[in-house]
Amino acid sequence: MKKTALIIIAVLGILLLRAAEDLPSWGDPQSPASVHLSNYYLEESYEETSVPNIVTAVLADYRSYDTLFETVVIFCAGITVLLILRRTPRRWPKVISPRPNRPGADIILQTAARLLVPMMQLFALYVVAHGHHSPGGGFQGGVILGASLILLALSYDIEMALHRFKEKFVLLFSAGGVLLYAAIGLVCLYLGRNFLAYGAWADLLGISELAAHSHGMLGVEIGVAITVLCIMFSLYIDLASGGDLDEGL
Amino acid sequence: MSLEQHAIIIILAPLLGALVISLIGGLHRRVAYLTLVAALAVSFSSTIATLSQVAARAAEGPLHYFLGDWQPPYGIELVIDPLNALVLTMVAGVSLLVAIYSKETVRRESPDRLHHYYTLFALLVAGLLGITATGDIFNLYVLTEIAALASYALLASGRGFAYYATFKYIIMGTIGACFYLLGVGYLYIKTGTLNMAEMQAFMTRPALLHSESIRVAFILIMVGLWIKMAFFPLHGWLPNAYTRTSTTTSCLVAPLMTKVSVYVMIRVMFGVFTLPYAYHVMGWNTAVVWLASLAIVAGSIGALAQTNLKRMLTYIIVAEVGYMVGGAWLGNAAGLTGAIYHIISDGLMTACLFMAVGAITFKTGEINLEAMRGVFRRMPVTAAIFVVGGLAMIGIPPTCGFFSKWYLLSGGLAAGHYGFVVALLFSSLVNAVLFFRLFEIGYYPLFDAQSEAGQHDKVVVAEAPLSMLVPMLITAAMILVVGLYTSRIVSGLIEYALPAGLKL
Amino acid sequence: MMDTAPFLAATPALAVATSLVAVPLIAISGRWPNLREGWTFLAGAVKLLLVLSMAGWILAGHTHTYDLWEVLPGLMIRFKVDGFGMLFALVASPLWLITSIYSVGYMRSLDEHAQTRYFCFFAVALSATIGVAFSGNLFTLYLFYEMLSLSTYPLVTHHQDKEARGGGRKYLTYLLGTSIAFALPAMIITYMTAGSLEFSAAGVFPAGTSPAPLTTLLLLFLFGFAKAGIMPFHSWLPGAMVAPTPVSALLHAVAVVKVGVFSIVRVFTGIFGLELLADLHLNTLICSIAGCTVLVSSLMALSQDNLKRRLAFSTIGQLSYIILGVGLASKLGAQGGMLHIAMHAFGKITLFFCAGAIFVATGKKYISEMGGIGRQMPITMTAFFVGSLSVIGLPPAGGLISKLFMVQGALQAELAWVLVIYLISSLLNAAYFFPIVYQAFFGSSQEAQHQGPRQEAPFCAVLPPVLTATASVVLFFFPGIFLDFITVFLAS
Amino acid sequence: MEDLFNYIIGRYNYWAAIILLLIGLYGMIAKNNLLKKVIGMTIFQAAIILFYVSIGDKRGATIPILDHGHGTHQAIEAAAYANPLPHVLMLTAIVVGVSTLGVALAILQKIYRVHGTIEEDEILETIDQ
Repeated sequence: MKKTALIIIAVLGILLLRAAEDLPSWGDPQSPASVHLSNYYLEESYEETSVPNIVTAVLADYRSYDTLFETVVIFCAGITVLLILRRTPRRWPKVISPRPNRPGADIILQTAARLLVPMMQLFALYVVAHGHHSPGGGFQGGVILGASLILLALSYDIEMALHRFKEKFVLLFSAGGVLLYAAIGLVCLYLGRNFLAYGAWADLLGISELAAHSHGMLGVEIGVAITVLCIMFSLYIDLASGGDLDEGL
Repeated sequence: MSLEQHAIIIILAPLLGALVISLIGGLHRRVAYLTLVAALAVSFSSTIATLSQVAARAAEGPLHYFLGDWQPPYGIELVIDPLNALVLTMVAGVSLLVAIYSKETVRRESPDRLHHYYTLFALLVAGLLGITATGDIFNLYVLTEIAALASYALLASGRGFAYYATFKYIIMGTIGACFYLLGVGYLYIKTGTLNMAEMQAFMTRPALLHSESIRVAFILIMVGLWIKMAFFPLHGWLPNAYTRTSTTTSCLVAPLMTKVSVYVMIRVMFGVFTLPYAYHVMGWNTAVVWLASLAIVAGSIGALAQTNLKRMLTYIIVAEVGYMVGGAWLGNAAGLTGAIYHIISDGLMTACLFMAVGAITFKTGEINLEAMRGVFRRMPVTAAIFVVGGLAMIGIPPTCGFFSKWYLLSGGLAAGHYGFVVALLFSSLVNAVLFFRLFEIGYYPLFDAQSEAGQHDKVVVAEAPLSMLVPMLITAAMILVVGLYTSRIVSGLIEYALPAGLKL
Repeated sequence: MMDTAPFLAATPALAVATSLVAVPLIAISGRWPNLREGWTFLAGAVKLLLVLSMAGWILAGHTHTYDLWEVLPGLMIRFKVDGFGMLFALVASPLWLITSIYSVGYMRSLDEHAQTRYFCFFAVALSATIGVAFSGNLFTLYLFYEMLSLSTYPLVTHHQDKEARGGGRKYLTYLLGTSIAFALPAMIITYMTAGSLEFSAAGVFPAGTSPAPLTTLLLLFLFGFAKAGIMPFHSWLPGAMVAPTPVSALLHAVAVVKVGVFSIVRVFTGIFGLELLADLHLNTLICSIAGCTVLVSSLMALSQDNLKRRLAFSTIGQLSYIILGVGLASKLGAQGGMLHIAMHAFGKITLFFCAGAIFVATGKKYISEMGGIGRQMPITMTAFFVGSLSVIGLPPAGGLISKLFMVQGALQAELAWVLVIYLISSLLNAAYFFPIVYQAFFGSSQEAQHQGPRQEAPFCAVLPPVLTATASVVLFFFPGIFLDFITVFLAS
Repeated sequence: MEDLFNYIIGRYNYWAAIILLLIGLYGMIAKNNLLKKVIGMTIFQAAIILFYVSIGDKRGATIPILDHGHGTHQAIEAAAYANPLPHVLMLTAIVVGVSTLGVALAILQKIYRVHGTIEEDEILETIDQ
């Protein structure tokens, strides 16, 4: 196996090295990748979407369809892990006890986490909501939100975190986030435009088309954030406990 | 809904179906089942609508659907031409049938978490349909990953040894997908676009035509896809992964995944690269066709050695992938027509056989060749369906399997590639041996040591439930119908799907 | 020039479909054997009438074409009725009726299992046979050819025991294997080089096609249609004798093997064209291959003790006679070869019927046990005698006529050495048939315990051989019944 | 000599990506421990992400977020901003990578439960039995 692997990577390495000769050098402003689509986005996107963060504009508007499926990928992973690991009904009933003094419980850690979690969540909301003006967006915000819950689960235990955010809701919201995204697109479809053409929202909301694009993106980002939050949390609790949802790591 | 929206409905229906199932499917298993069937039925009817639309205007070029109303190349578009309209219809149709079929099997195989299973089922179909419909080379990657992730979960639902097989598949699948992604990266650097049509337009520039990095991109993408479609010698993961898993999953995954990968290969060869590029600049034709011939022979021999019915079928898939790749690389119209036609016909045949084997396993609880014992008496309808599928695999007219062989053989002969011709004939003969061995086991109930002549009259007919029989019957009927309508399919659709420069 | 035909345009398709329609009817009436066989007879009669309704039109020198369906662009499922097809259909459809009578007698006397399945597949096989007879192009012919291979498999393996399994395996391996490995590529190559698979007297190949690929193609076709039993692809035929006797009788004296020969003759006359064969001296090649088969199979027949196996080897030889005759590529030879399809069919089916009748009545399969049997079953053995006369080619049975034509054909084609083959093989034929007849009537049977009273098989099993034996004699005096169709066909 | 040096320095993003990629691929193929294969997989994916992101860079350009009030008044200088597209694409690839990693780990846990090991050769032994 090792020999085969060496041969394969040798062949691949030679191929890639040879190909690299042909590629534009690093940071070349004239490389085809940096002039064709890129310039269009840089020059026109603000005119067309009124969103200054061009990455967000491309992500959530020009290539919104991609991003929808990106969210679906996350959702899919969450369900996959659930399907593989979770076993219902539990084979043996769990003795539910608060276990405040379980070994490893650390009062400093828990207090710090208590303080940190709301700050994280607040910041995450900012990242989501301000994503089209500054670096940020649904994925980033969602991950921070998820991390706040994971922090809770790490410093206390999974049961405590689940007590705050029930698994039922985790599943509900993860599908709900994608659904929110898809629904925003579907309304456009319903209003006679193409799927995900946010301009259609203009009449509905009584705003200009440009603003509709911006609002559409915001809505979409919120949907993404919800899904990412839920799935990050779900992935953690399932993987950390092997699907048993007990104390975890 | 206006006519143009059908293109997106095809993909949205299973996607929304998946979301709805995961939201309310937990209430009752019937809700999950019915939602899935309804979603796929909507999707399928949309594919039919698109197919007829495309067929009506085949000469005028493909249908375009701009997502978010953004003009390509700035936005993503769906492009539906005769080629993928056909594949879409096949994928949506087969998955609908498998969904109907799955009622009893899923209930038995994954009783808990049933709605999660169905969610992933729908997502897999959405992914496959999306792959087929898209006109954007990066969007294709995203959808490939959805299909892949969903298929990992579905394949792992076989429990036990299925996990290891699935793990191998994850590793191989990720390598394949990453190669594809890397190839796309090279293409993007050199062209600056992600839209397939525009990329193809750029590809005629002499600077790109002989660029080393474009060549590497082509190699990477092809190898990536070959891993995904289990093309010899990169097929090692497939038999285990498809055998160990549950009946429903193998019925869904086996007919569709490899076929869609083959479609993507054809699409990339002629929709992103150009015909002269794929055939002449690369100059790989002979080598790839030889490899395909080897794939056919290896798959056939592998199938002969199996005692597990499902594993035998998976080796046949390996051989069939050789058919399609070989056909696509022969470099003439007949070969490519055969490859495209075989995507459709092999999808149907594989679905038919896997479903029939699934039904037999469902009733007997066995998966070895012995499960076939006396099946003609016990399950006459299932057995008849199995015979139709088997005859199609052998290539008996007028099943669709015959006509794909007809075109592939014509292509091989026209290209003067006799190795491929011999491999095709060899695999037909091997299939004949394989299937008639099974028919024979099913046909002779008397060889049991204990059972004597005359006792076979007492065998109780125990057919599979109706929810399994009906989709199987439809699939078997479609094998014949597609065979009989070959002329319309070829002259009405596939002919327009061939790249300019290749004409029948 | 063409008047409208005095029958429906779709008549050939209907004739093919008749017995297919009967299949579900037979299947659902499985519980009432009389009703079930009623369907069989009804379908047989309707089919015969449909075939006959076209006979006059064909004899008047017309042909009739009917396109059923376009399968591949430019390639139809096409039915075409001409003299040769008509000849074959006229042989097959009445013999189906007679065989059906015989089947009833045979199957019921032996109380065989799964009779419904048997009659169903019998009907499918007949459809396929008529389909081959009326095929308008090679593609349609191939379609029905494969259909016949598959539908006869359950018939051959009817007994579902170990022997049947072996025979069935061999049967399919040879028939399906050769048709996929040889005939299919040959057909595709033909389509690619000639652009057409339609039968036409002049052949489809454009003038100037180089002879080497043509020779290869010819060989591929010759061995691809292995139903014709050309050596070395003959051994399925004795193997298939495990089938119930009516199956052997109809399918292995008429339907299956004749379909093989018919297909090859169609390829000779319709795809290559006799002139091309003669011009390229391919007739020598064909004659040597077929001639070898004739001689070797006759020798092998001599050593068989199982009556049905002996008949099977005899069939192999006689089939090659036909190919030899047509392969001479002379007009008289072709006439003789085609006529021999009919003559041999009536003669050989008589012999099979008799073998089955003996088995039904006495349970004997081996020739060595049959001493003195003629005294027990005089009617059966008389029919047997007539049948063997026809196969050997002695008056007053039809076989002589076709042999005479073939001998003349050999002279016409200036291939005198073929005469020797005919001569030797006729002697061999006599050598393996006459001892049976002699033993049967005059043999001092060592198994005298069977010297009981007359012990004929049931009426249903005796009537058919008598009918076919009579037909053989009638054909000797009126060969025109079939010869006219051949004349019409060769004249076109 | 200087050319060669420029050539090597000018493309070092590619070299880094290629080396990482080969390391990852080697791990995926050659390692016996399944967890190491997974680690190889993440390195492999990271290499591709690096490769893409490096394409987006332009000399002298800043992040592709327009200053407020700037964009509306005067024409946007495309050269002043980095290419946004690779970032968008890689956001997707990162998500895909995370998802695949999660699924792989879940499967790995199951493998450990079924076979009692995550060493490939030992797993194969248990399957053979």
